[in-house]
Amino acid sequence: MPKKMPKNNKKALGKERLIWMYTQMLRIREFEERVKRTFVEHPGVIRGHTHLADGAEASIVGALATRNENDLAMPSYRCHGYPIVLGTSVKKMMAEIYGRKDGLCQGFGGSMHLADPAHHFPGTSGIIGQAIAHATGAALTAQVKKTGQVIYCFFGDGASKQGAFYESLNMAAVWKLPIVYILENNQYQVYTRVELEDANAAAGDPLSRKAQAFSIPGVTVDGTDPLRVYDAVEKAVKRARAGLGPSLIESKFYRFSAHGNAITVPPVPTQFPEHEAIETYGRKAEYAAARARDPILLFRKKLKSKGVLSEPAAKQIEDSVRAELEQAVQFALASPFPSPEEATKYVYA
Amino acid sequence: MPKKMPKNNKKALGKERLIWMYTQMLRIREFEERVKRTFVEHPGVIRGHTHLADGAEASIVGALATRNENDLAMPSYRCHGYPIVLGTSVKKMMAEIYGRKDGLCQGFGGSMHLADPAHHFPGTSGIIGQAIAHATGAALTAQVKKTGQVIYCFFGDGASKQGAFYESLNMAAVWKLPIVYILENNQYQVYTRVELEDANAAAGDPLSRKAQAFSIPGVTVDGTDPLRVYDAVEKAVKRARAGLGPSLIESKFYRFSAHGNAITVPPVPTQFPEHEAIETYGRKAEYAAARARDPILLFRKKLKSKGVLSEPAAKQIEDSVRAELEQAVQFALASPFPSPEEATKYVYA
Amino acid sequence: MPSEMMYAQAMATAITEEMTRDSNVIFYGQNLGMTDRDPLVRKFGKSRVRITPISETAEMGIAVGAAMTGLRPVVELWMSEFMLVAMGQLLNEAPRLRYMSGGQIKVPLVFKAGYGFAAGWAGQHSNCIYHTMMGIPGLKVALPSTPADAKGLMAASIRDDNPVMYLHHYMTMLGKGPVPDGDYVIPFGVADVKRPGSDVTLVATGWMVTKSLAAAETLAKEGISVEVIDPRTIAPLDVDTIVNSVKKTGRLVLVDQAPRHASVAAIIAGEVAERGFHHLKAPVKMVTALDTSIPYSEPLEKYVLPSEEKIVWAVKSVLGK
Amino acid sequence: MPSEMMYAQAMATAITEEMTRDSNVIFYGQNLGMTDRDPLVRKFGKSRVRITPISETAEMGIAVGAAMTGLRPVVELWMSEFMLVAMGQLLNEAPRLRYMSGGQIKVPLVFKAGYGFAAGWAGQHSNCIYHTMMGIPGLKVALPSTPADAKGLMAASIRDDNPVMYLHHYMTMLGKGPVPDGDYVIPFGVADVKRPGSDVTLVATGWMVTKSLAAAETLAKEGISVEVIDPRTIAPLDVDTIVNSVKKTGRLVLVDQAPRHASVAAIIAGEVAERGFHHLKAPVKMVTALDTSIPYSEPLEKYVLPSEEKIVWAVKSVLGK
Ligand SMILES: Cc1ncc(C[n+]2csc(CCOP(=O)(O)OP(=O)(O)O)c2C)c(N)n1
Ligand SMILES: Cc1ncc(C[n+]2csc(CCOP(=O)(O)OP(=O)(O)O)c2C)c(N)n1
Ligand SMILES: [Mg+2]
Ligand SMILES: [Mg+2]
Repeated sequence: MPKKMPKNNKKALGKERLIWMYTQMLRIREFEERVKRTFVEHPGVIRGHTHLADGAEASIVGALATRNENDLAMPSYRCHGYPIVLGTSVKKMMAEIYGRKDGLCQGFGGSMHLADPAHHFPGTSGIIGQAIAHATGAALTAQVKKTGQVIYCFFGDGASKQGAFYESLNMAAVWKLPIVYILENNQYQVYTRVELEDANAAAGDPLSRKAQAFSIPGVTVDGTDPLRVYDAVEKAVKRARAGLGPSLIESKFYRFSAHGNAITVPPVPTQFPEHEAIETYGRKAEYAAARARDPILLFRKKLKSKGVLSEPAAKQIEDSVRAELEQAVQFALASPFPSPEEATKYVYA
Repeated sequence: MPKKMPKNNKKALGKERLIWMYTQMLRIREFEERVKRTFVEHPGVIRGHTHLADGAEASIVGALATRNENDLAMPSYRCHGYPIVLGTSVKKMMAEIYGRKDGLCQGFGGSMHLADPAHHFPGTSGIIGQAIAHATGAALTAQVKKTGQVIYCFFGDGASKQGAFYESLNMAAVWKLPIVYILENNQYQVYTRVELEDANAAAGDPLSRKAQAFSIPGVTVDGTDPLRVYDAVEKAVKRARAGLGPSLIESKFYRFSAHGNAITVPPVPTQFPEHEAIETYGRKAEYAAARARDPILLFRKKLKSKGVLSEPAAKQIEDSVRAELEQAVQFALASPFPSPEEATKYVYA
Repeated sequence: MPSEMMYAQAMATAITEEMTRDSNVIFYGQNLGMTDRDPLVRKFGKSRVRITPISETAEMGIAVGAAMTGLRPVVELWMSEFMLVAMGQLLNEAPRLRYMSGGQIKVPLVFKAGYGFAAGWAGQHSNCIYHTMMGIPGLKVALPSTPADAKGLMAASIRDDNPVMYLHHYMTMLGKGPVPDGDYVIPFGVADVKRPGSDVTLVATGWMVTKSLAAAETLAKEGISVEVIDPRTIAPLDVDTIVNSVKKTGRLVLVDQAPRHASVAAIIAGEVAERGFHHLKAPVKMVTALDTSIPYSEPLEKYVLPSEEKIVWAVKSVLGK
Repeated sequence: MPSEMMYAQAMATAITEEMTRDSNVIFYGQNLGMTDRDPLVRKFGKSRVRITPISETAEMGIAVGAAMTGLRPVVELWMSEFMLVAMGQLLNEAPRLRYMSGGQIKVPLVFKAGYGFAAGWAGQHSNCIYHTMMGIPGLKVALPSTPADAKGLMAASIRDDNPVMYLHHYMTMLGKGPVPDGDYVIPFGVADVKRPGSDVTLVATGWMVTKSLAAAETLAKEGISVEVIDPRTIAPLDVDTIVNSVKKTGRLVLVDQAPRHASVAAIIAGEVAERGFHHLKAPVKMVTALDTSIPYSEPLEKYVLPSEEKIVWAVKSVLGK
């Protein structure tokens, strides 16, 4: 199973890279399935609030497939997908979400705060919009130090209504920072449908229109197709790397799980509720239609029809991904808890 | 001298209203001249930070000439111009700026925080962008209580880079609130030229393009001509009153004085420095060109050429305005200071 | 006639009752009133119950402007840390506008938010930030610990003509208790003796009241009588009741979920050092969170927060035991 | 060799020296470095010295991100209240990210802002909001009162690997004093005895140090010996030096420009009530601002703030005079 991203030699995406992309999408999906199953199989093992990336696979992988080795990814609290693609150990990720000593952050961060700077993933914030500014700051570092890096900044449709979004994009545009802003429009922020809270959406316009406020390119792309995302992001990355400044890409897809696990007070264990489309709005057809356009199914079909992926290869990839994540769960379950006194570490550098 | 705004009976602006507008522009200018002279004639009488509206007269008066009796004006700390037009006592205003007991706010607020709710001027904030949200809230009151009011929200080019601007306009657009946002682009925020800090300006685009982020109308208008401002604002007010929501109007003009009085530590008395165009950038020609397009001169010329204003009438208005403001200064100087123990009043309602 | 209800329900009841009583009260926030089926939307309509974007600065600033002009907004802000992105509206707009106007306007609004969610929410969602709201003249701050207080303080907050920060504790949301029916308003600035006692005065707020009462129960079995006082509002803060209790007991333990220098505990200790010094027979003792952010993993999180055991130990220590 | 210089100049000197020493240090903010003629721009170029829009959330958040990835930003924020619109970056981002990452990253940055401008700036520009920054594990806070401290603490702030809030006092900007040349770094958490004394311990920060020293001088003429301590940094706070002084004097006066419950005074009083109780011969006494916003008019403003007279009175009162 290819973990490290193969190089692209030709202009078009080669077979190896396509298989790699497909594999990463599967790994994200399987990771999130295992996180979700943990709530049922091991109640109480995951605490706090956990947000899943199922549905976002094509968007995440399509975007990150364009990157150079040193480029950074900086998303929000819904952060499981990206480090998987960047090469972070899924064992350590799962152990972190389980609050264990062997976790990526030794149990200090949890699901919302994965960080793996060694793999180009500096860390995340759980407060809406704030990390958009952090990513912009990382782009400032790249510019000042002339590292040649581009920063991939991911955030939600909801987050694009936070002042931090607007202030950051304006500054990035004025300073021509090397950053690509990827607005993941999954059409919901928790219970709220985007047209209830976004003026562009309420008017029937795409959210990428916000780019006009900064006189930068803004495009909307089908986020269920990794190749379309790839194309749009690649263009933006080139622009950024050439010193021409930021772009805004609205990637539209659908989140398959509920926003996060239900919020309860201990000892009542948390569980994942139904998706808000159904639970709050009773829109069963909408949800079914979105599931029918599962980016993994669509991409598998495309790769098969293009002759890139054979049935046995697909089966082999699936099996290895499943085994990898089974190992991750076992590793995490077996890992000890940090000892309490360690809590006072890491307050100051 | 007409203080109360005469009604407009015909579709076009009538003579009375035009004279009224001209008079208000003069009153604003004279008020600010007297404030500024106070720094020289009575050093130390005005404390803290004072911001003048000279240069903005056409924009302020053109906008407010469109209002209905109960509509509210809600600007920023650069707030002297508006209440003059709304009918606030210039005596009390001057006394407030001098920190006196007879001041509009009994000496509690000062230049940055004039408030006269009885004259549709609820109060201002000195923190950039925050009052844009307050004005939006006033529009919410108008909508919920169905008062028919429209809120006139004024703020600077600099303020349009504060998250509060963006968040407020989005909410006003989604809720279709009865508010008109007037972005007073005087091309400077303190020492900073707008193209150094605004992405639209840096790209050579108008700032009204920000309206695209909210799918609302956005126009740019010559803010040195009260009649153009009137037309643009009137259209936006009609839209707001019809329940169609907010508009963004960029009114372009030039501030004639420095941002505010120089900042010093007591006992060094404060003074007004040169305009930043000259002091910081050495752009003497720019400044001279702007002064040559003084909105008061331009409007006087227009009214005269239209036969609306005769030379004697102009002279008579000027004299009465001058006398009015002389009285205001004398009133303010003669007013006692509040007694110290009053300081603990008004903390809680 | 008191009914038995949950803390969360008690707050909701007060909001519904106040909205019924006064049509100027409106209620909005993120993720509420999404559909026409929502009970509050059904009762009060979409004009008075509104859903907002994730725009705390606008949400809070709009409340300020609405309050300046005649409404009485109640804003649901969910977790108090979310307000940090818009703290100017809470600390530097709402409480200052009336004063700066020389008393010409008032700003009656309620910002409602939860705090202290010590259930694995990690570094940015579990904090106690109430210290930031103290010493802000013009601002009132309520911190109810029981369902009855939750109702009575919510009613008081909505009826108050000043900006009020209403902070409810996430860990007490499902706790049940008797709640008076109908009009029930608890005045600001009046502490409540949650358990009378004679040996040691113990002051706590929110969830720490629950923990302190448990500790008091344990100590009672060892013959130690602890008076547990809940200030209920920290601005204004009822120092008199605390000093009077110390006059009786001579000993003071302060329990607080925040780190030491972000605690109400330290403020109260300071007040008593000035106003109750002569009554004190022993140094005051503070039981606060350790000086760390809140970690995710359960053993780490438990370690940094005050516990029943730490409280018991502190009470004994001020008694020299 | 110390040179005589102004407080404002001392800060600027430290920034220039640190930028010369370490090319990772960058400096930006509103209304600075407008043109190529600007001295800092000339020295360090437009990449390292930048002008920003009025976007505190982005300004501060960009600093956090830049610090996470290898720069050491110094951000000029002008007046500390302006930061309230972006307080989450200061209180809930910068100091938490390292901890949440389990120590994998560091966030070395300096937020610089002035405060306490008691010169007619009225309700929203003259406040002391440092209490909001205390008890935030991971965050350090410096409050220099003299030109020498201004330089030494700025150098320390820039070299520190943690987020630092550097608060300078507007009223002391033009004050002159001796400032050591070259490398001069004052460690965090070390209080400075600004004037030794034996009868009463007096603790103050910022401008209040100036006022307290004047009061001490007046009192000396009446034979009262006051020890004036300036903590210099309030996070970490050097409680030991204060308690040791109280051990000697037995009496404690705390002077603070903030309202009582927003003061460092109350926090220190609380600490001493716990750790210095047995040394105290009299109740502590706090001299703070009154519980009002800051009014514009001079007589009103004077009335609400601590003054030399109030300090003298407080010192005498703890001596029973
Ligand atoms: C400032 C702030 N306000 C509110 C929240 C609570 N919150 C957490 S996630 C979320 C929804 C975000 O929606 P979106 O940006 O669309 O991202 P998605 O979850 O859909 O990926 C909200 C409101 C928060 N974390 N921070
Ligand atoms: C949040 C905040 N940041 C900074 C300031 C300092 N400040 C006061 S006025 C001003 C410039 C505003 O410029 P603009 O909005 O263009 O209005 P103008 O003064 O030109 O009318 C600045 C930066 C402030 N008051 N509030
Ligand atoms: Mg979303
Ligand atoms: Mg301007």
